[in-house]
Amino acid sequence: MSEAGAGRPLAAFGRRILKVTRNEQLGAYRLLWVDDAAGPVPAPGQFAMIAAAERWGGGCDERPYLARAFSIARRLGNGEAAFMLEDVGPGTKRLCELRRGEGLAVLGPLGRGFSPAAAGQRLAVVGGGVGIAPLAILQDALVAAGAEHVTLLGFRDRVHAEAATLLGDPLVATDDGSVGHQGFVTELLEAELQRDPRLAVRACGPPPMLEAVRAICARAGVPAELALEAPMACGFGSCYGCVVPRRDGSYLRVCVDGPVVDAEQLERVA
Amino acid sequence: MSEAGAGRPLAAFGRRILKVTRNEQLGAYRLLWVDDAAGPVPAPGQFAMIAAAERWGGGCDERPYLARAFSIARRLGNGEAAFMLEDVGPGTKRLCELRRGEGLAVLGPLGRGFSPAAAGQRLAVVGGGVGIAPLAILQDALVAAGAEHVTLLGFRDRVHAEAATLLGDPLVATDDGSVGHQGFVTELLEAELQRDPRLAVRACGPPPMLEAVRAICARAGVPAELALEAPMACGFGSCYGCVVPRRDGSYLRVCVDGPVVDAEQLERVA
Amino acid sequence: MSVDFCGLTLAHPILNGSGTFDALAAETVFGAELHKRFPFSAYVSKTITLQPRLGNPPPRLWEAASGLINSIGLPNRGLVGYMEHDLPRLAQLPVPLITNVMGADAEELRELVAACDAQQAIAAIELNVSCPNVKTGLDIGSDPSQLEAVCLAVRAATSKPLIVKLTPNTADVAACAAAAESGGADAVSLINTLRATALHPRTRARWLGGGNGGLSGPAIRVVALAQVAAVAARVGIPVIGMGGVQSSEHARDLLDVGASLVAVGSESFRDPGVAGRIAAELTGAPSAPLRASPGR
Amino acid sequence: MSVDFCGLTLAHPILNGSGTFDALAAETVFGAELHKRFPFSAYVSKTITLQPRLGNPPPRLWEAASGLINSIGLPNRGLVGYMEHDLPRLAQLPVPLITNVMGADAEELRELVAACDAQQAIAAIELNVSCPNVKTGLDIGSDPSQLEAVCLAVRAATSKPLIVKLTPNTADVAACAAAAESGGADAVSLINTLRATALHPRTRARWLGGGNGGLSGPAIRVVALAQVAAVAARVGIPVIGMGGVQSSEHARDLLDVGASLVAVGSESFRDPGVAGRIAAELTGAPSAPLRASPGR
Ligand SMILES: Cc1cc2nc3c(=O)[nH]c(=O)nc-3n(C[C@H](O)[C@H](O)[C@H](O)COP(=O)(O)OP(=O)(O)OC[C@H]3O[C@@H](n4cnc5c(N)ncnc54)[C@H](O)[C@@H]3O)c2cc1C
Ligand SMILES: Cc1cc2nc3c(=O)[nH]c(=O)nc-3n(C[C@H](O)[C@H](O)[C@H](O)COP(=O)(O)OP(=O)(O)OC[C@H]3O[C@@H](n4cnc5c(N)ncnc54)[C@H](O)[C@@H]3O)c2cc1C
Ligand SMILES: Cc1cc2nc3c(=O)[nH]c(=O)nc-3n(C[C@H](O)[C@H](O)[C@H](O)COP(=O)(O)O)c2cc1C
Ligand SMILES: Cc1cc2nc3c(=O)[nH]c(=O)nc-3n(C[C@H](O)[C@H](O)[C@H](O)COP(=O)(O)O)c2cc1C
Ligand code: FES
Ligand code: FES
Repeated sequence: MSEAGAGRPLAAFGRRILKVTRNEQLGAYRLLWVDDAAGPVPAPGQFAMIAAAERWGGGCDERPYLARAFSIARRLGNGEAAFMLEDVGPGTKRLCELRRGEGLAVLGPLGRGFSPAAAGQRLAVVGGGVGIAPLAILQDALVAAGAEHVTLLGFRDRVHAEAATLLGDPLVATDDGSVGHQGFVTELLEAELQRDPRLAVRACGPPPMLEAVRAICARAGVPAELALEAPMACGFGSCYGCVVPRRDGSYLRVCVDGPVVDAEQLERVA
Repeated sequence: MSEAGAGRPLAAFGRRILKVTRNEQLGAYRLLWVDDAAGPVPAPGQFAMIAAAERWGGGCDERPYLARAFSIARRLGNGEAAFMLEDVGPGTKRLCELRRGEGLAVLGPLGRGFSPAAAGQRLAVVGGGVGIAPLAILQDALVAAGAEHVTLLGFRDRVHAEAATLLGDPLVATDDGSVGHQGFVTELLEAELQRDPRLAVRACGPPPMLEAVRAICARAGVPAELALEAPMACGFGSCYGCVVPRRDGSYLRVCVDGPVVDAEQLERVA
Repeated sequence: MSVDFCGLTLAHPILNGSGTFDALAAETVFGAELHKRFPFSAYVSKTITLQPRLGNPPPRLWEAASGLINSIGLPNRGLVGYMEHDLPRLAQLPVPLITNVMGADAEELRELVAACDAQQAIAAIELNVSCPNVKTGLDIGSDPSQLEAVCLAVRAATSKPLIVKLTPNTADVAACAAAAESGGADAVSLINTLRATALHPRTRARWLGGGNGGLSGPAIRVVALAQVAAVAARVGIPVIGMGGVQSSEHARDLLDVGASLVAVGSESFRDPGVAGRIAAELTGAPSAPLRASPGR
Repeated sequence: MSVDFCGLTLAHPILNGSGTFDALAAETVFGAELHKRFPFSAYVSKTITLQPRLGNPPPRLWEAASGLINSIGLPNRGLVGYMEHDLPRLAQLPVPLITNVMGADAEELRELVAACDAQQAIAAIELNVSCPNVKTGLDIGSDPSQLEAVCLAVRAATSKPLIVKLTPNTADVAACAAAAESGGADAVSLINTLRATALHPRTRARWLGGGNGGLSGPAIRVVALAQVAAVAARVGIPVIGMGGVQSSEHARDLLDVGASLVAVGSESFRDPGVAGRIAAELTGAPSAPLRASPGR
């Protein structure tokens, strides 16, 4: 399985305490910035295991205990890195309250990121909700490389859709039609595939969205890379907790064999 | 054992979330103020079990878990109550960082406080270190009642001795002589007993100091009430964790039979 | 949501864990409010032994990660003291009284149970079988066949509901529960504390006066849930589940794996009002919210 | 502070707990730094079984109060896959290799042990006896006499150091350790995880794909300390202590109650650098501090 890691940016061995530089609101989300100038430069799609350096624990049900996985959403030239947070439980709650100057324990960058576009290949970057996080850094790389692409994002409503600004000026769909197309982002993808059936897809978002993307791409016969999520204890392949079944019935570990996987590997995204 | 409680102010049944109004430095200590205007008025010497309303846990060794016992150090007319904190471990560390507006979970007032001075009885109020906390509210009561008393406090050094201001202008001893008498506060007590052998003593402080006070008072034949400490899980007589041996070999529960006990009950303070 | 439990009608499914709520001390501390807002639908006494016990020398407590170790050592006035001093006052509580007893062997237990049987004020009897057997050093309750024999011996001594409080320090708690059932127990309760210890940070000797102690609190909750589920799946008699319960969700977990009643233990130390809130949440009654002024 | 352990000379007393550090995956993630700063003085493989296993269906993890429940289900390539695929790479690690094996009965274990015995790259063998007996459903390791018989059976199959990893889910872990000793074990290790479970917050069914799982992490530390102390007091062979170790103080606790070595398990999940820091603190070596830049 080390094969999967060929060429991936390596993580420092052991977690590092980074300083929070900013904690910004981004629609319904928070953007947590840390100074990681001394750390390895991540590839788009990689993630980190993070925890508050102090007071990690003592929340609801005496949690959190384990670190939490977050996509690296952006990395600036000055070494600042951003995580995009949706407050869904005790871990994200604690992370959302971190202030400038406080410490963040970070292990990473981890996992297998998106592959670069093949020469001449046009990409559709498709995301939903907080799943847009790894697509921001991916888009940064595509822009830097001058790679042709279209960005399609889906959100619940206007407040959540404010986060679309993270990726400049993408095409947006909202469930309630308050911004952009009313409906699913996968409808935008299907329209795009009509226009350009030779697209390759890079996607991240909630499982139903990813499953729809997978099914659409399979039908259209276009290659898709999906950034998966799974509950993780370690993030570096040691606990075997983050498995997802492959098409052949064996399990892949999302943290080392993913989080970005070829859609073909999966029977479906659950 | 309910006898011990005769006439003690009762606690509300269940903990209450109070708002922190101030967190002030007091020499080497912190004074944490909460708004308890709606709560029962405590007697001097009573204590409360307190915990941060949020993030109680996740510190060193994943502690604190239990609430912590603190003397009620002062109660103002507006209902503000103060706790005096010395940062010695994960519980006090967390409490020391609480800010105005944050919540403090409080169970209390608990325990048996100091008895009022008998008619015409002059009191020596003797304290050391953070043990001066219950003596502040005691002195407030003595002053309000016009009861004659002298206050003798001992500290390690100048920084700690700054806390003496909590009790107005007491006689102070410091280990290093940087403020007041160089030596032990018990030396001040002995001098005082020379002058007035019919004093009654109210004391709180570290065990070696309390034991010295006990021994001095026993020798001088003067009555002493000592405010004890013991590790506590509950503070209301339910866990039987806070016991201290009586002279007769049986155990008293510091939380309900104390924290203030007649020195005579004890063979020694350990 | 009143619950029938071995013929007793209880207002809701929340009890206290034995030894974690001293109703008599609480009267002193909380006064009349305690009776008005009594949080438990039945009150379980701490463990009573034949002879009075002072309990273990202090320190008796160690704070663990999300839990606490206690080595209290079952201080109590002994059977006679209990009957004379405590029982008349416990009988005044607004709920049925369950008396918890422990003996070193079947004969002691039989004597304790017979004495309780004779008291009208006692609604049910709980046997604490976490007492170490003098010969083996293991808890009597940890060996199914020994446990069955003990239950058979005491069963004859009472017609009151007999609850056996199982020890969790065993290989097969469900087998122990089944043994209690075939020994005639009317119900089982679990889990008691997990054997644990701590060292003095400086001297490196055992911290606790009693050497070892028992771990309780949130740390053991998921262990309790597994044991309660295993027991409830095995026996036909009602199960009282406990271990680390802090909220109505935790109580619900135990009920959903098959417990009939749930006991709150250590969490009452942190907040004696919690059991009342849990009961209210389970029964849908308006719960007393956390608030700054005492509720009267 | 080099340690002699059953004839192996180890640089310090800190190992990994079986199944909590995958050195091969870690090479992929951390690269050469892993070997340069390898934190363990010997490397314990995850449990290998005769046949390949996929492991349990997800979810496999539940976060508990100060701990985690895992129901991984021992995924592994099986004996042949291990020997062919993993062993050559594990043999390149800078420390001795301990291979952990589990079988459903003595015969399976004997076969696994014999195969390990034949490999020069394997320095010692650890038997995981937490496998449920097919007939009783209990862990083989929970019954002393059964455990002794298993040890006797496999002992003959190897002259390499044989470590028996005891199950904590038993009434008398010291008796189990003594049984392992008289069955010929060279050392015992403990504690494995405590049986535990959790419910799905919404569906109320078991959360874990495997139904039950095992609790590890800080929550079990004080239980581990009591069990390790009881075992070390009973047996003459070396003891590897583990359970909730997060710091050198925790490791020191286990050493002070009689462990010869200490394993770090779940805490490596939170920080794979922690074991190296603990080892450095114990041996007085300059420790790699927590810092913002990767150490190279
Ligand atoms: C590779 C990867 C990248 C990710 N990137 C991002 C990102 O960029 N931004 C972002 O916001 N999120 C991201 N996530 C998701 C993020 O890791 C989770 O939202 C976070 O771990 C939730 O932690 P929590 O404590 O807030 O919530 P939890 O309480 O852990 O709740 C999360 C879910 O876990 C389940 N759950 C509830 N209780 C428990 C329990 N006790 N034990 C186990 N499971 C439980 C429930 O299904 C619940 O919905 C990513 C995840 C992965 C794997
Ligand atoms: C009636 C009463 C009144 C008090 N009033 C005051 C007051 O006004 N101001 C004040 O500052 N303090 C007061 N105290 C003391 C205060 O309660 C303690 O300082 C506090 O509980 C310490 O908690 P901690 O988590 O900060 O430290 P801890 O880590 O709990 O350390 C305190 C001591 O406990 C021991 N210890 C260490 N680890 C553990 C463990 N895991 N489990 C158990 N014990 C351990 C050690 O001996 C240590 O020195 C009072 C105590 C009592 C009983
Ligand atoms: C301080 C303390 C004292 C206890 N005393 C007794 C007792 O006397 N008899 C008994 O059967 N159980 C006793 N227990 C065990 C509890 O009743 C309960 O089984 C255990 O604490 C688990 O529940 P919890 O996690 O909610 O505390 C005691 C527990 C604690 C913490
Ligand atoms: C995810 C996970 C997987 C484990 N896998 C194994 C295993 O394969 N074989 C084994 O003997 N123990 C296994 N264990 C148990 C650990 O080796 C160790 O005994 C236990 O986790 C207690 O230590 P800790 O609290 O430091 O984690 C596993 C533990 C965890 C958390
Ligand atoms: S998160 Fe531990 S193996 Fe993937
Ligand atoms: S602190 Fe619980 S009985 Fe005193």
